[in-house]
This record gives sequence, C-alpha cells and structure tokens, in this order.
Amino acid sequence: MTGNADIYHEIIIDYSRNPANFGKIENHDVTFHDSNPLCGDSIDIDMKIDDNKVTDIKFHGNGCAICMACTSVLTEITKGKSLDDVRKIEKHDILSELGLEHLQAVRIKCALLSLKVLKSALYTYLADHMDDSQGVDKLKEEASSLY
Amino acid sequence: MTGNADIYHEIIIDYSRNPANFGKIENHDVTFHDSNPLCGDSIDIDMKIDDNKVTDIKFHGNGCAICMACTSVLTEITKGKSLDDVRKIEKHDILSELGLEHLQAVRIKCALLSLKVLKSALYTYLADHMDDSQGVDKLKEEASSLY
Amino acid sequence: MQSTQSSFENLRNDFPILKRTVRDNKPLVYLDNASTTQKPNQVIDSITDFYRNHNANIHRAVYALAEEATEAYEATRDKIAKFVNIKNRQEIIFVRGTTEAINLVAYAWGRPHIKEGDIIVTTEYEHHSNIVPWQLLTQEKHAKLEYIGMGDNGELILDDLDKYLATGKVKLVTFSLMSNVLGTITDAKKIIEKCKAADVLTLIDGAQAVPHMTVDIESLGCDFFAFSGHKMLGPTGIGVLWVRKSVLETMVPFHGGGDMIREVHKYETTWNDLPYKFEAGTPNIADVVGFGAAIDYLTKIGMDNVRDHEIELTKYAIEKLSAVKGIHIYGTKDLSKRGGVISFNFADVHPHDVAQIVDEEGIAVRSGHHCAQVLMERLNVAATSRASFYIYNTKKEVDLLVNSLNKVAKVFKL
Amino acid sequence: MQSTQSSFENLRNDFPILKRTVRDNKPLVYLDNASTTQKPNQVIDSITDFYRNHNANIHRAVYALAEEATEAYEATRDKIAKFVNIKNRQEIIFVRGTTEAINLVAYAWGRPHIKEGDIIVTTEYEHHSNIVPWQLLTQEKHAKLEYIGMGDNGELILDDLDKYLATGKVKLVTFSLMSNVLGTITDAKKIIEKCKAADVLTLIDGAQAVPHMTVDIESLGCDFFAFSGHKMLGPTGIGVLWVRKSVLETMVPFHGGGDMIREVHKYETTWNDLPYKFEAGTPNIADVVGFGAAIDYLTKIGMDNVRDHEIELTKYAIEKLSAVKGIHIYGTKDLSKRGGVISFNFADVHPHDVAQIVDEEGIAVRSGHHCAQVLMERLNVAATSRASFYIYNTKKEVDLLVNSLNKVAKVFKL
Ligand SMILES: Cc1ncc(COP(=O)(O)O)c(C=O)c1O
Ligand SMILES: Cc1ncc(COP(=O)(O)O)c(C=O)c1O
Repeated sequence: MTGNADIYHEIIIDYSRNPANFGKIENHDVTFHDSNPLCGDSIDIDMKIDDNKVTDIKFHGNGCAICMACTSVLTEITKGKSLDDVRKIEKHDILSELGLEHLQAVRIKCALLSLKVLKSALYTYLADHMDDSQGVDKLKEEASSLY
Repeated sequence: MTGNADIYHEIIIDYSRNPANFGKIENHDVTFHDSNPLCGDSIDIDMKIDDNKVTDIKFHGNGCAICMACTSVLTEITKGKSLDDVRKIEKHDILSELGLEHLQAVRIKCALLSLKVLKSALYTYLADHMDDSQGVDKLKEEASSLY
Repeated sequence: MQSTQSSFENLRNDFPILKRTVRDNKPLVYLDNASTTQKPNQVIDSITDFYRNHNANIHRAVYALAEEATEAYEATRDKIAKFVNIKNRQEIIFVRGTTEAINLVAYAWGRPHIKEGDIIVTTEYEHHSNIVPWQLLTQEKHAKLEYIGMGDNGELILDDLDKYLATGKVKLVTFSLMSNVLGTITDAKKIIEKCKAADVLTLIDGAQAVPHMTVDIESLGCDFFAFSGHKMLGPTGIGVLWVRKSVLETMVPFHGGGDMIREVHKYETTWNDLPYKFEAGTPNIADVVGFGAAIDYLTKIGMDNVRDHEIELTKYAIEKLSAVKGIHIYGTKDLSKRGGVISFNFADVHPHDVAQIVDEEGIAVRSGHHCAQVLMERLNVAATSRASFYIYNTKKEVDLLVNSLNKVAKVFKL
Repeated sequence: MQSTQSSFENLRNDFPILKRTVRDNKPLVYLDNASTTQKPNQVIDSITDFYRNHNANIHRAVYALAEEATEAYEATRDKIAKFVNIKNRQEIIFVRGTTEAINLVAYAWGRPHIKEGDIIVTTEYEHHSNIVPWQLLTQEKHAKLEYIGMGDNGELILDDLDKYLATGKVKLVTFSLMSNVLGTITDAKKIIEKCKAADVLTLIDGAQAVPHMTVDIESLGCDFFAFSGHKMLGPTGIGVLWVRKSVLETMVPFHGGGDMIREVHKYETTWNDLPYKFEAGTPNIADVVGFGAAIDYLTKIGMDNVRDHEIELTKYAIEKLSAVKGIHIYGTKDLSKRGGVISFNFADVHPHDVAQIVDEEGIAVRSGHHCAQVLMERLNVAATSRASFYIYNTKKEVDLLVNSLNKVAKVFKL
C-alpha cells in the first residue's frame, strides 16, 4: 500500500472548484450520460461535431475532486480534435496529465468515468453516422471494458 | 456420542423382514400417506374404524429396519384401541417397546414416521366425523410437531 | 458484563484486526460498521473448529459427523429464536443476508399475492434492497409502489401512510427499523398498529436494528423480519428471514432443489416441512455455526449495554463533529430516536475526497450514496460521508476522526 | 506433484479432520465426498486470515481494508476463469451453490424466455436441483419438462434427445456432467453438438465434475455452467454460475438490492455492469476468498492427477466390493466413463441400516435417495448406499469399508 494523499495537489483542488468546460451545449450533436454505480458520481458530456471534428464539448454532473479534475482535463484534450484522434485517447493520457498513475482501483473509476462517457458518446454518434458497424462495435467494447 | 449398533437386536431384524400388519385394507375408513423427505422412507396406513374403535389397521411402504419395526409395533398397539386411546399414543410408547430411547436425531425420524402418519390419519378421520374443530386443529399441530 | 467504557475497551482484545495498522503504519480506526462489522476470535474460531472437527453436509446422513454438523447448524436457529424472541423455530429461514431475505418475500409471497392495482408502501429512507425488489414486483404485476416521506428531522411522515391505507389497496408496508444513513429508529409499533387495523401485512428490514439494540419480534407484531449476520459480528454469507407461520403457509417455494422437497417425481413434487421448504440446496453451514457464536457473544454483553455504549459514543461524536466549522450532520439529534450512524458533509468537499484523505490517517469511513439513492435525492445531495460505530469503538477514535478532518480542511483550504 | 499413491497419502496431513476419531474411538473414514468434501488447512487459514486482517465490505468504500477485501474477492473470479477456462471474467457470477445457480437461470433467463408449449429437457439421473426449478418454471409457463432416459448401463439414451429436438419446441437442454449417484460421466460434447445444430441452449450442472476432473468450459461450448465450492475443498455457501455473455445480456435481474444497480430512483432503476447486475447485496466475501485458496490447492495437485487417483481407487473398490456376496453395484464398470462415486445395495438390508452399522466402525457413507428420486424410480429402488472418494482417500480405507460390511452381514444374518 502506498500513500495516496499526495494526489490532492493544487491542480486537482483547483479543477474541482473550477472545472473546465462545465455546462451544457444546447444544440449538441451528441450527448451521453453515465454514472458510477458504486459511488453515485454522475457525468453528462455534450459535444458539437463539425466535419468530423469536436468543435465544442461541455460536461455537467456531480463527482469528487478526482472525477471533476479528470473530466476537465479530458474535455480540454478533446476539444478541437478529429474524431479519429478522440478515439485514440487512452486512460494514460488523463492520468499522467494529473499525476494519478498510481490511483487505487476504486478511485480509478472516479478518474475514468468521463472517458467512458466520452467513448460512449462517440460510439453513439458514429453509430448514427457511419456504416462500418464493426468499427462501432469495437468502440462499444472499448468503452465498456475501460474499467 | 454413544454407540448405536446395539439397536439392531433380534426383534428389530425380525420385524424388518416380517413386519406385522403389512398390507392394505381394501374398504378402509381412512388412509394416509407420508414420507421422510430426507431419506425417502415412505409409509401408508389404512384403518377400519367402527364405533370409535380401530377394528383393523394395515400399512405398506418402504423403510429401513427401524422404520419397519416401529411401524409394526405401532400397528400392534393401535389395533383394537378406541380413538381416544389412539390419540394418547406417544413416541415413548413405541421407542421404549423396542429399546430405541437413545436413537440419534436423524434416525428418530425413521422411528416416528409411522406415528406421524397415524396421527395424521386420525386427524383426517376426525375432521370428517366431528364438529369440534378445535380438537382437530390441536391434533394436526401434534402430528406436525412430532419431530 | 458492566456497561462501562473500560469494559468495552477490553472487548477490543477479542478482535485481532483492530491490532492492525494501515497505510503509513497508522493504527486502524474502523468506523464503517453499518456496512459490515469486524469479527471476534470467538466467531472466527467457531468456523475453524467446525471445519477442523465437524464438517459434513446436514440433515441427510446418519454418520457421526453429519449428526454433529446438523446439531450445530440447528442450534443457531434456536439461538436466533431466543435472541430476537421468536416463538416458533419453524418460522426461521436461513438466507445469505437481508437482501436475499427481502427478495425471497417478493418472489415467494409477493408473486402469488400481489395483483394489478395493489399498492406496496415503502419509505424514503430505505436501503436499495428494500426498494428494488418491490419495483421489480410491482412492475411485473402492474401494481404500485408508494413512499412514506421523510421530514427534515429525519423521521417518517406517518400521515402519508394513513393516506395510502385509506385507499384500501395496500397489501404490504415495508420499512427499515433503523436507517443505515441517518440512524433514525422507526416508530415500528405505530406503523404496525395502523397496518393491523387495516389488515395489511408488514415487513421489517432489521439489518441495522438487530445488531445495535434489543429487538423483540413477538411484541413488534410484524409479519416478516429480515437481518444479516455480517453486520452483527457474524460471518459474511448468512442472514435470517422470519415469517409468521400463518403467512409462511401461504407462500410458494422460492428455490427448487435438494432439502426443500418431500417427494420428487418426474412431473410433480411435494414440499418439505417448514422451514426447510425454503432452504434449498446445501446451505452455508459453517457460517450458520459462526453466526451462532456471534449471537452468543452479543448475548453475553447484553444488547441494552450495546445500545448504551453507542448512545454515549454518538453523543460524544455529534458534539465533537458539530464543533468543526463546515460540518453538516443529517438527521435527528434526539439520541433516543437514533442509532450510532452519523452521516455528514464537510463544506464543498466531496465525500469521496473526505474518505480518501482520512483513510491516509488510518480512519475507515464510508462515502457515497450508501445504497440509499432515494434518500440522497430527498436530502438533495449526491453523497455523504458516514461514520458508524460498534461495541469496540472508543471516544479516542472519535477524536482521531475529528483530527483527520482538520487535515481535509487543510488540503482543501477550507 | 507426482501422481503416486504416496504423494496423495501426504496430502492427508493438510486435513485436520482426518486425524479425528468418531464413535468408539474409531479413526474417521470419510467416504461422503459427493455430498461435501473436507477442507485443507490452506482453505481454513485463508478464511481466518481474511477475518483477522482484511475484513471489510467490498466494491464501495475507498479505505485500505475495503481495497484489500475487494482485491481478494475479485482475485477468486480470475482463479475460477483460469481453472475451468472461461475467457471473460464478466460472465462469472458468485452464488451460494449449484442449487442457487440453476434457480437463478430458471428465474432470470427462464421466465422471460420460456413460453406456453416450449419444452425443457433434463435427464433421468439429475439431482433434484436440476429438476425441481424446471418443474416450477414449466408449470408456471404451461411449458413441458421432458427427460432423456437412462439405459441399464447407467448412460443416457441420446435417441431420446433427438426425438425431443425434432419437435422444434425445445428451448433448453440441461444435464449433469457427472451423476452424483452413479458417477456416470455424460457425453456432453455429443449433446451440445446436437443442441447447437438445433439452435438450443445447454446448461451443465458441473457440481460433481469440476471437483474431480479437468473441465474446459470454453471447449465444451455450453451456454450455462454451475458448480459448488464446498464439493471441491472450498467453504460452504459459495458457488459459481457461468453464463455466456450473449445469453447473459438477455437475462432480467434476479435479486434486487445493493451493488446490482446503476441508479435507483423512486419509480425506476437502471442496472450495473456484468456480472454485478446478478450479485445483489453483501456477498459471501470471506468464503469467496476461501474458495480461491481451494482452487489454488487443486491447481497445485493438477486435476488430471486427481482424476487418475480416483480411477485407481474406484477400480480397487469395485473389485473389492464385487467380491462381497450380496453386494449389487449400480452403473457402468467402464472406468473411463465414470467418476469415484459408487452406489450399491447389500442383499435385502436397507441402506440406512447399512450406513448406521458401518458408522459404528467410523465409516461415513451416505444412504438414501441422494436427492435423485427420479433416478431411484428408474432403478426401481427406494434408496442406495453410496461411497464417494476424493484426493485424501486411500485403498486402506476401501478395505475398512469392506470389512465393516462384513459386520452388516453378521447383524442381518446374511
Ligand atoms: C449433481 C449435483 N447437482 C447439484 C447439487 C447441489 O449442489 P448444492 O447443494 O451445493 O447447491 C449436487 C450436490 O448435492 C450435485 O451432486
Ligand atoms: C438497512 C439495510 N437494509 C439492507 C441491507 C442489505 O444487507 P445485506 O447487504 O447484508 O444483504 C443493509 C446493509 O447494507 C442495510 O443497512
């Protein structure tokens, strides 16, 4: 068992009080909701997608500092990216950004809930907009096996 | 734990091979069937009842030596008795007759299955032939709490 | 045993896990007893002894071990009967825990008895296990599930019950005798009185009450009662469903299989006597035996002493916690109406973060919705932190909790 | 480990109960392993260690103990996956035992899928737990339960299966991989092949097979698979239901309660991910951990070695028993087609009396219908005596059994 207290550094606390991209997009192209059954953390992500690019992304919901900080970072990473690049975002990208690589199993779910929601939103969007059902299924699988 | 092997004395072995009152009564006044869920022992008792007396009693079914011997003894005790006296038959009457007072719990059920069947038969008969529903209920309770 | 703090301190020696350290060599302060309790040596040893000396399957075989195992198993049924005052041991069914107990009722009583348009009444402060089975049942039967509301004092609003009873459609009222979030002790006598007058059955979820106070099922007068062994010093995997015999006799089998049958034929089957009709398959024998040891242990202390000890701790904790700036405690502060479960929030810090930071100090508290999301909605929060006590907890541990909260304040710059 | 009789003899030291004496100071000869097995120190100690050092509720809390408990619990799921070759751990559901596993399927898969006129096929040599749940289900749904018959050699008559499949109405074929009375090993591959060709799902009751031979669920190709921990050195109260994911996704919840939900609102609820959707309430955590230790123990021996040991013992026992005048052994004598379960009758002596008399010599055998009354009817007997072996049994114990039967002959003047 290693100590975990150092995860609560300045950036996390700041994000938890002032999350980035917090809010709703009224005329979103896709939205997705999910929650963590164990703790009740709950996240919605809305996206505007133009020309296969995420032109805007916002989230709302309720979660712990870890969840809010990770969701903030995720939305910042995502904004402006092509859908292909969004597909490539991995857990490591978020965890390393915030120095959370060694988070214990139960908190990993707090950290990655938003990534799960993002991948599910992407899957939902693609399912409506492309024919390659195989690629969509793979994405669905990816989202559900994130943790 | 005391030894139980001495329960297999001559009388028990004899009864198990040559049960008393074994068979059916074609024109019985009452019949009842029950079985021991744990081991599958299964007993039917038929009775002829005249003038509130058990004028004939027979049983059939399948059971271990203990079950067959106890059922034999029970039918011998019962035959000719008034219904009031049949009601008064207790477990001790059978167990002591065969020297089975110290039978372990699981075998007690083999020994008393027939008494349970007899009491249930009596209850069935009385329920059809008397108005005192309270007395009948008590008898039913008695049968079901025998072991 | 005398109910003094020092005699309770001595009990700690019976609990090996309390000698453990966690994280950075911090002594363990275990304050999640509403979730599950720790086990004394007496319980652990009884399980070990069973496996080392008496293990066999029960009820069916004639050999020595089977006889011993059956006796040990059935002895726990008698201990339970005595512990919560049940007159007839045939009414006691062993299950995995409270959750299985309530689901058993929903299937084996609910499915044959609940019809379209019927109403089942539960409360806003129930655990999910006393809500979801009734949602499933009422959805299947096109019946309705209604809720007795909760006032801001953490107590139920019994006028709601009157309103539902007045419809004449209520078939069952089900409620927890003690809330696992607020600690509120439900006024069971009043609810049952109203229900009896309306000829309505009542189910009590005793998961939180039985471990922490004297419970007398006979005098409560309910029809179903459920509780879990692991929340009262017993092993995981064992619990009790009690059902009044006259009701039990109207229930259909739940699980089919060995031990619950009388005679199986290819196309029809008859059922075993009570309670075995409802105990299909090999039961959790060793843990039933261990549960018996837990009851012995609690009996020796005396449940009134357990309650006194927890009132004292709870009073102390509420005082100390209230003194911390930013702490908000939920529920009533009337100690006669609550058990040793304290839910709180700390300024704008999420309970997960509170729990994680105090965990660094060795303190185990729960954070989240506590399987009571309907109550969370009612309180208008996503989650709370919760400290819950048992016989081995001390005032010093409360102090350590309060100290660790100061660390939370520092990290979050409160 | 080498599969020699002497290395198996050494294992006996791991089982404290085998040092016990019973009755008149007779060493215990435990031959009721088909009912439940004894437990090695490694299993007992793992349960003790859990309670002494790691006990907490799982999945929900962030503190150290909860993390350790959750890890230990989930580690067993991975061990099971490896032990019986399951590719996806999400398909593994913890239950009390085989009986609960099969009932779970009958409720959560059967009730939404079985319609009037459908057929479920079982076999004449099933345990009650693979008959009664299907009787209950087919009665409720006005569907039909049919039986694959058994030949005098103790093997199933698969022509019966063809006949039922030809109706086009069969929705499920369910069978035991090894009979708990005759030891017959079912030709599962052939049954599943036929069922797959007819697009019919298959359930395997592996309660007797998994403890005694290598089982590979992936290559079997069935859709449901159930087994119990207590029959394979594990604690009582824990078992496994495996369901192919594509089938699991079509199943409705079984028990409602904590841990199986995603979000609970007053009037609607959403479900947790697999397998948790089917694990409501506090599970039997400590025994899941103990079950993991049992799997480790068997893995170390090697299941092929277990099988070899039992074939050797069974061969020896059949030889010795056949030499006793008046003994009739049921089932096949082809050792490649049977496990170490020997059912027999002894002249006209009732099996209960046999069991009682050999018990005086310290020998534990089972007598009765073995929860297989349909098979008893087929064999045209009320009961049998049964000796069943496991890793710790020896040829010397077989000799003791045979000797004790001579005492039966003497008492009953055979
Ligand atoms: C073939 C078979 N199926 C099912 C069972 C039931 O298992 P359990 O009692 O563990 O639920 C048994 C054991 O008695 C068995 O031998
Ligand atoms: C009030 C209440 N009811 C029911 C339960 C469920 O008990 P179990 O998880 O033992 O089934 C709990 C415990 O979590 C509880 O606190």
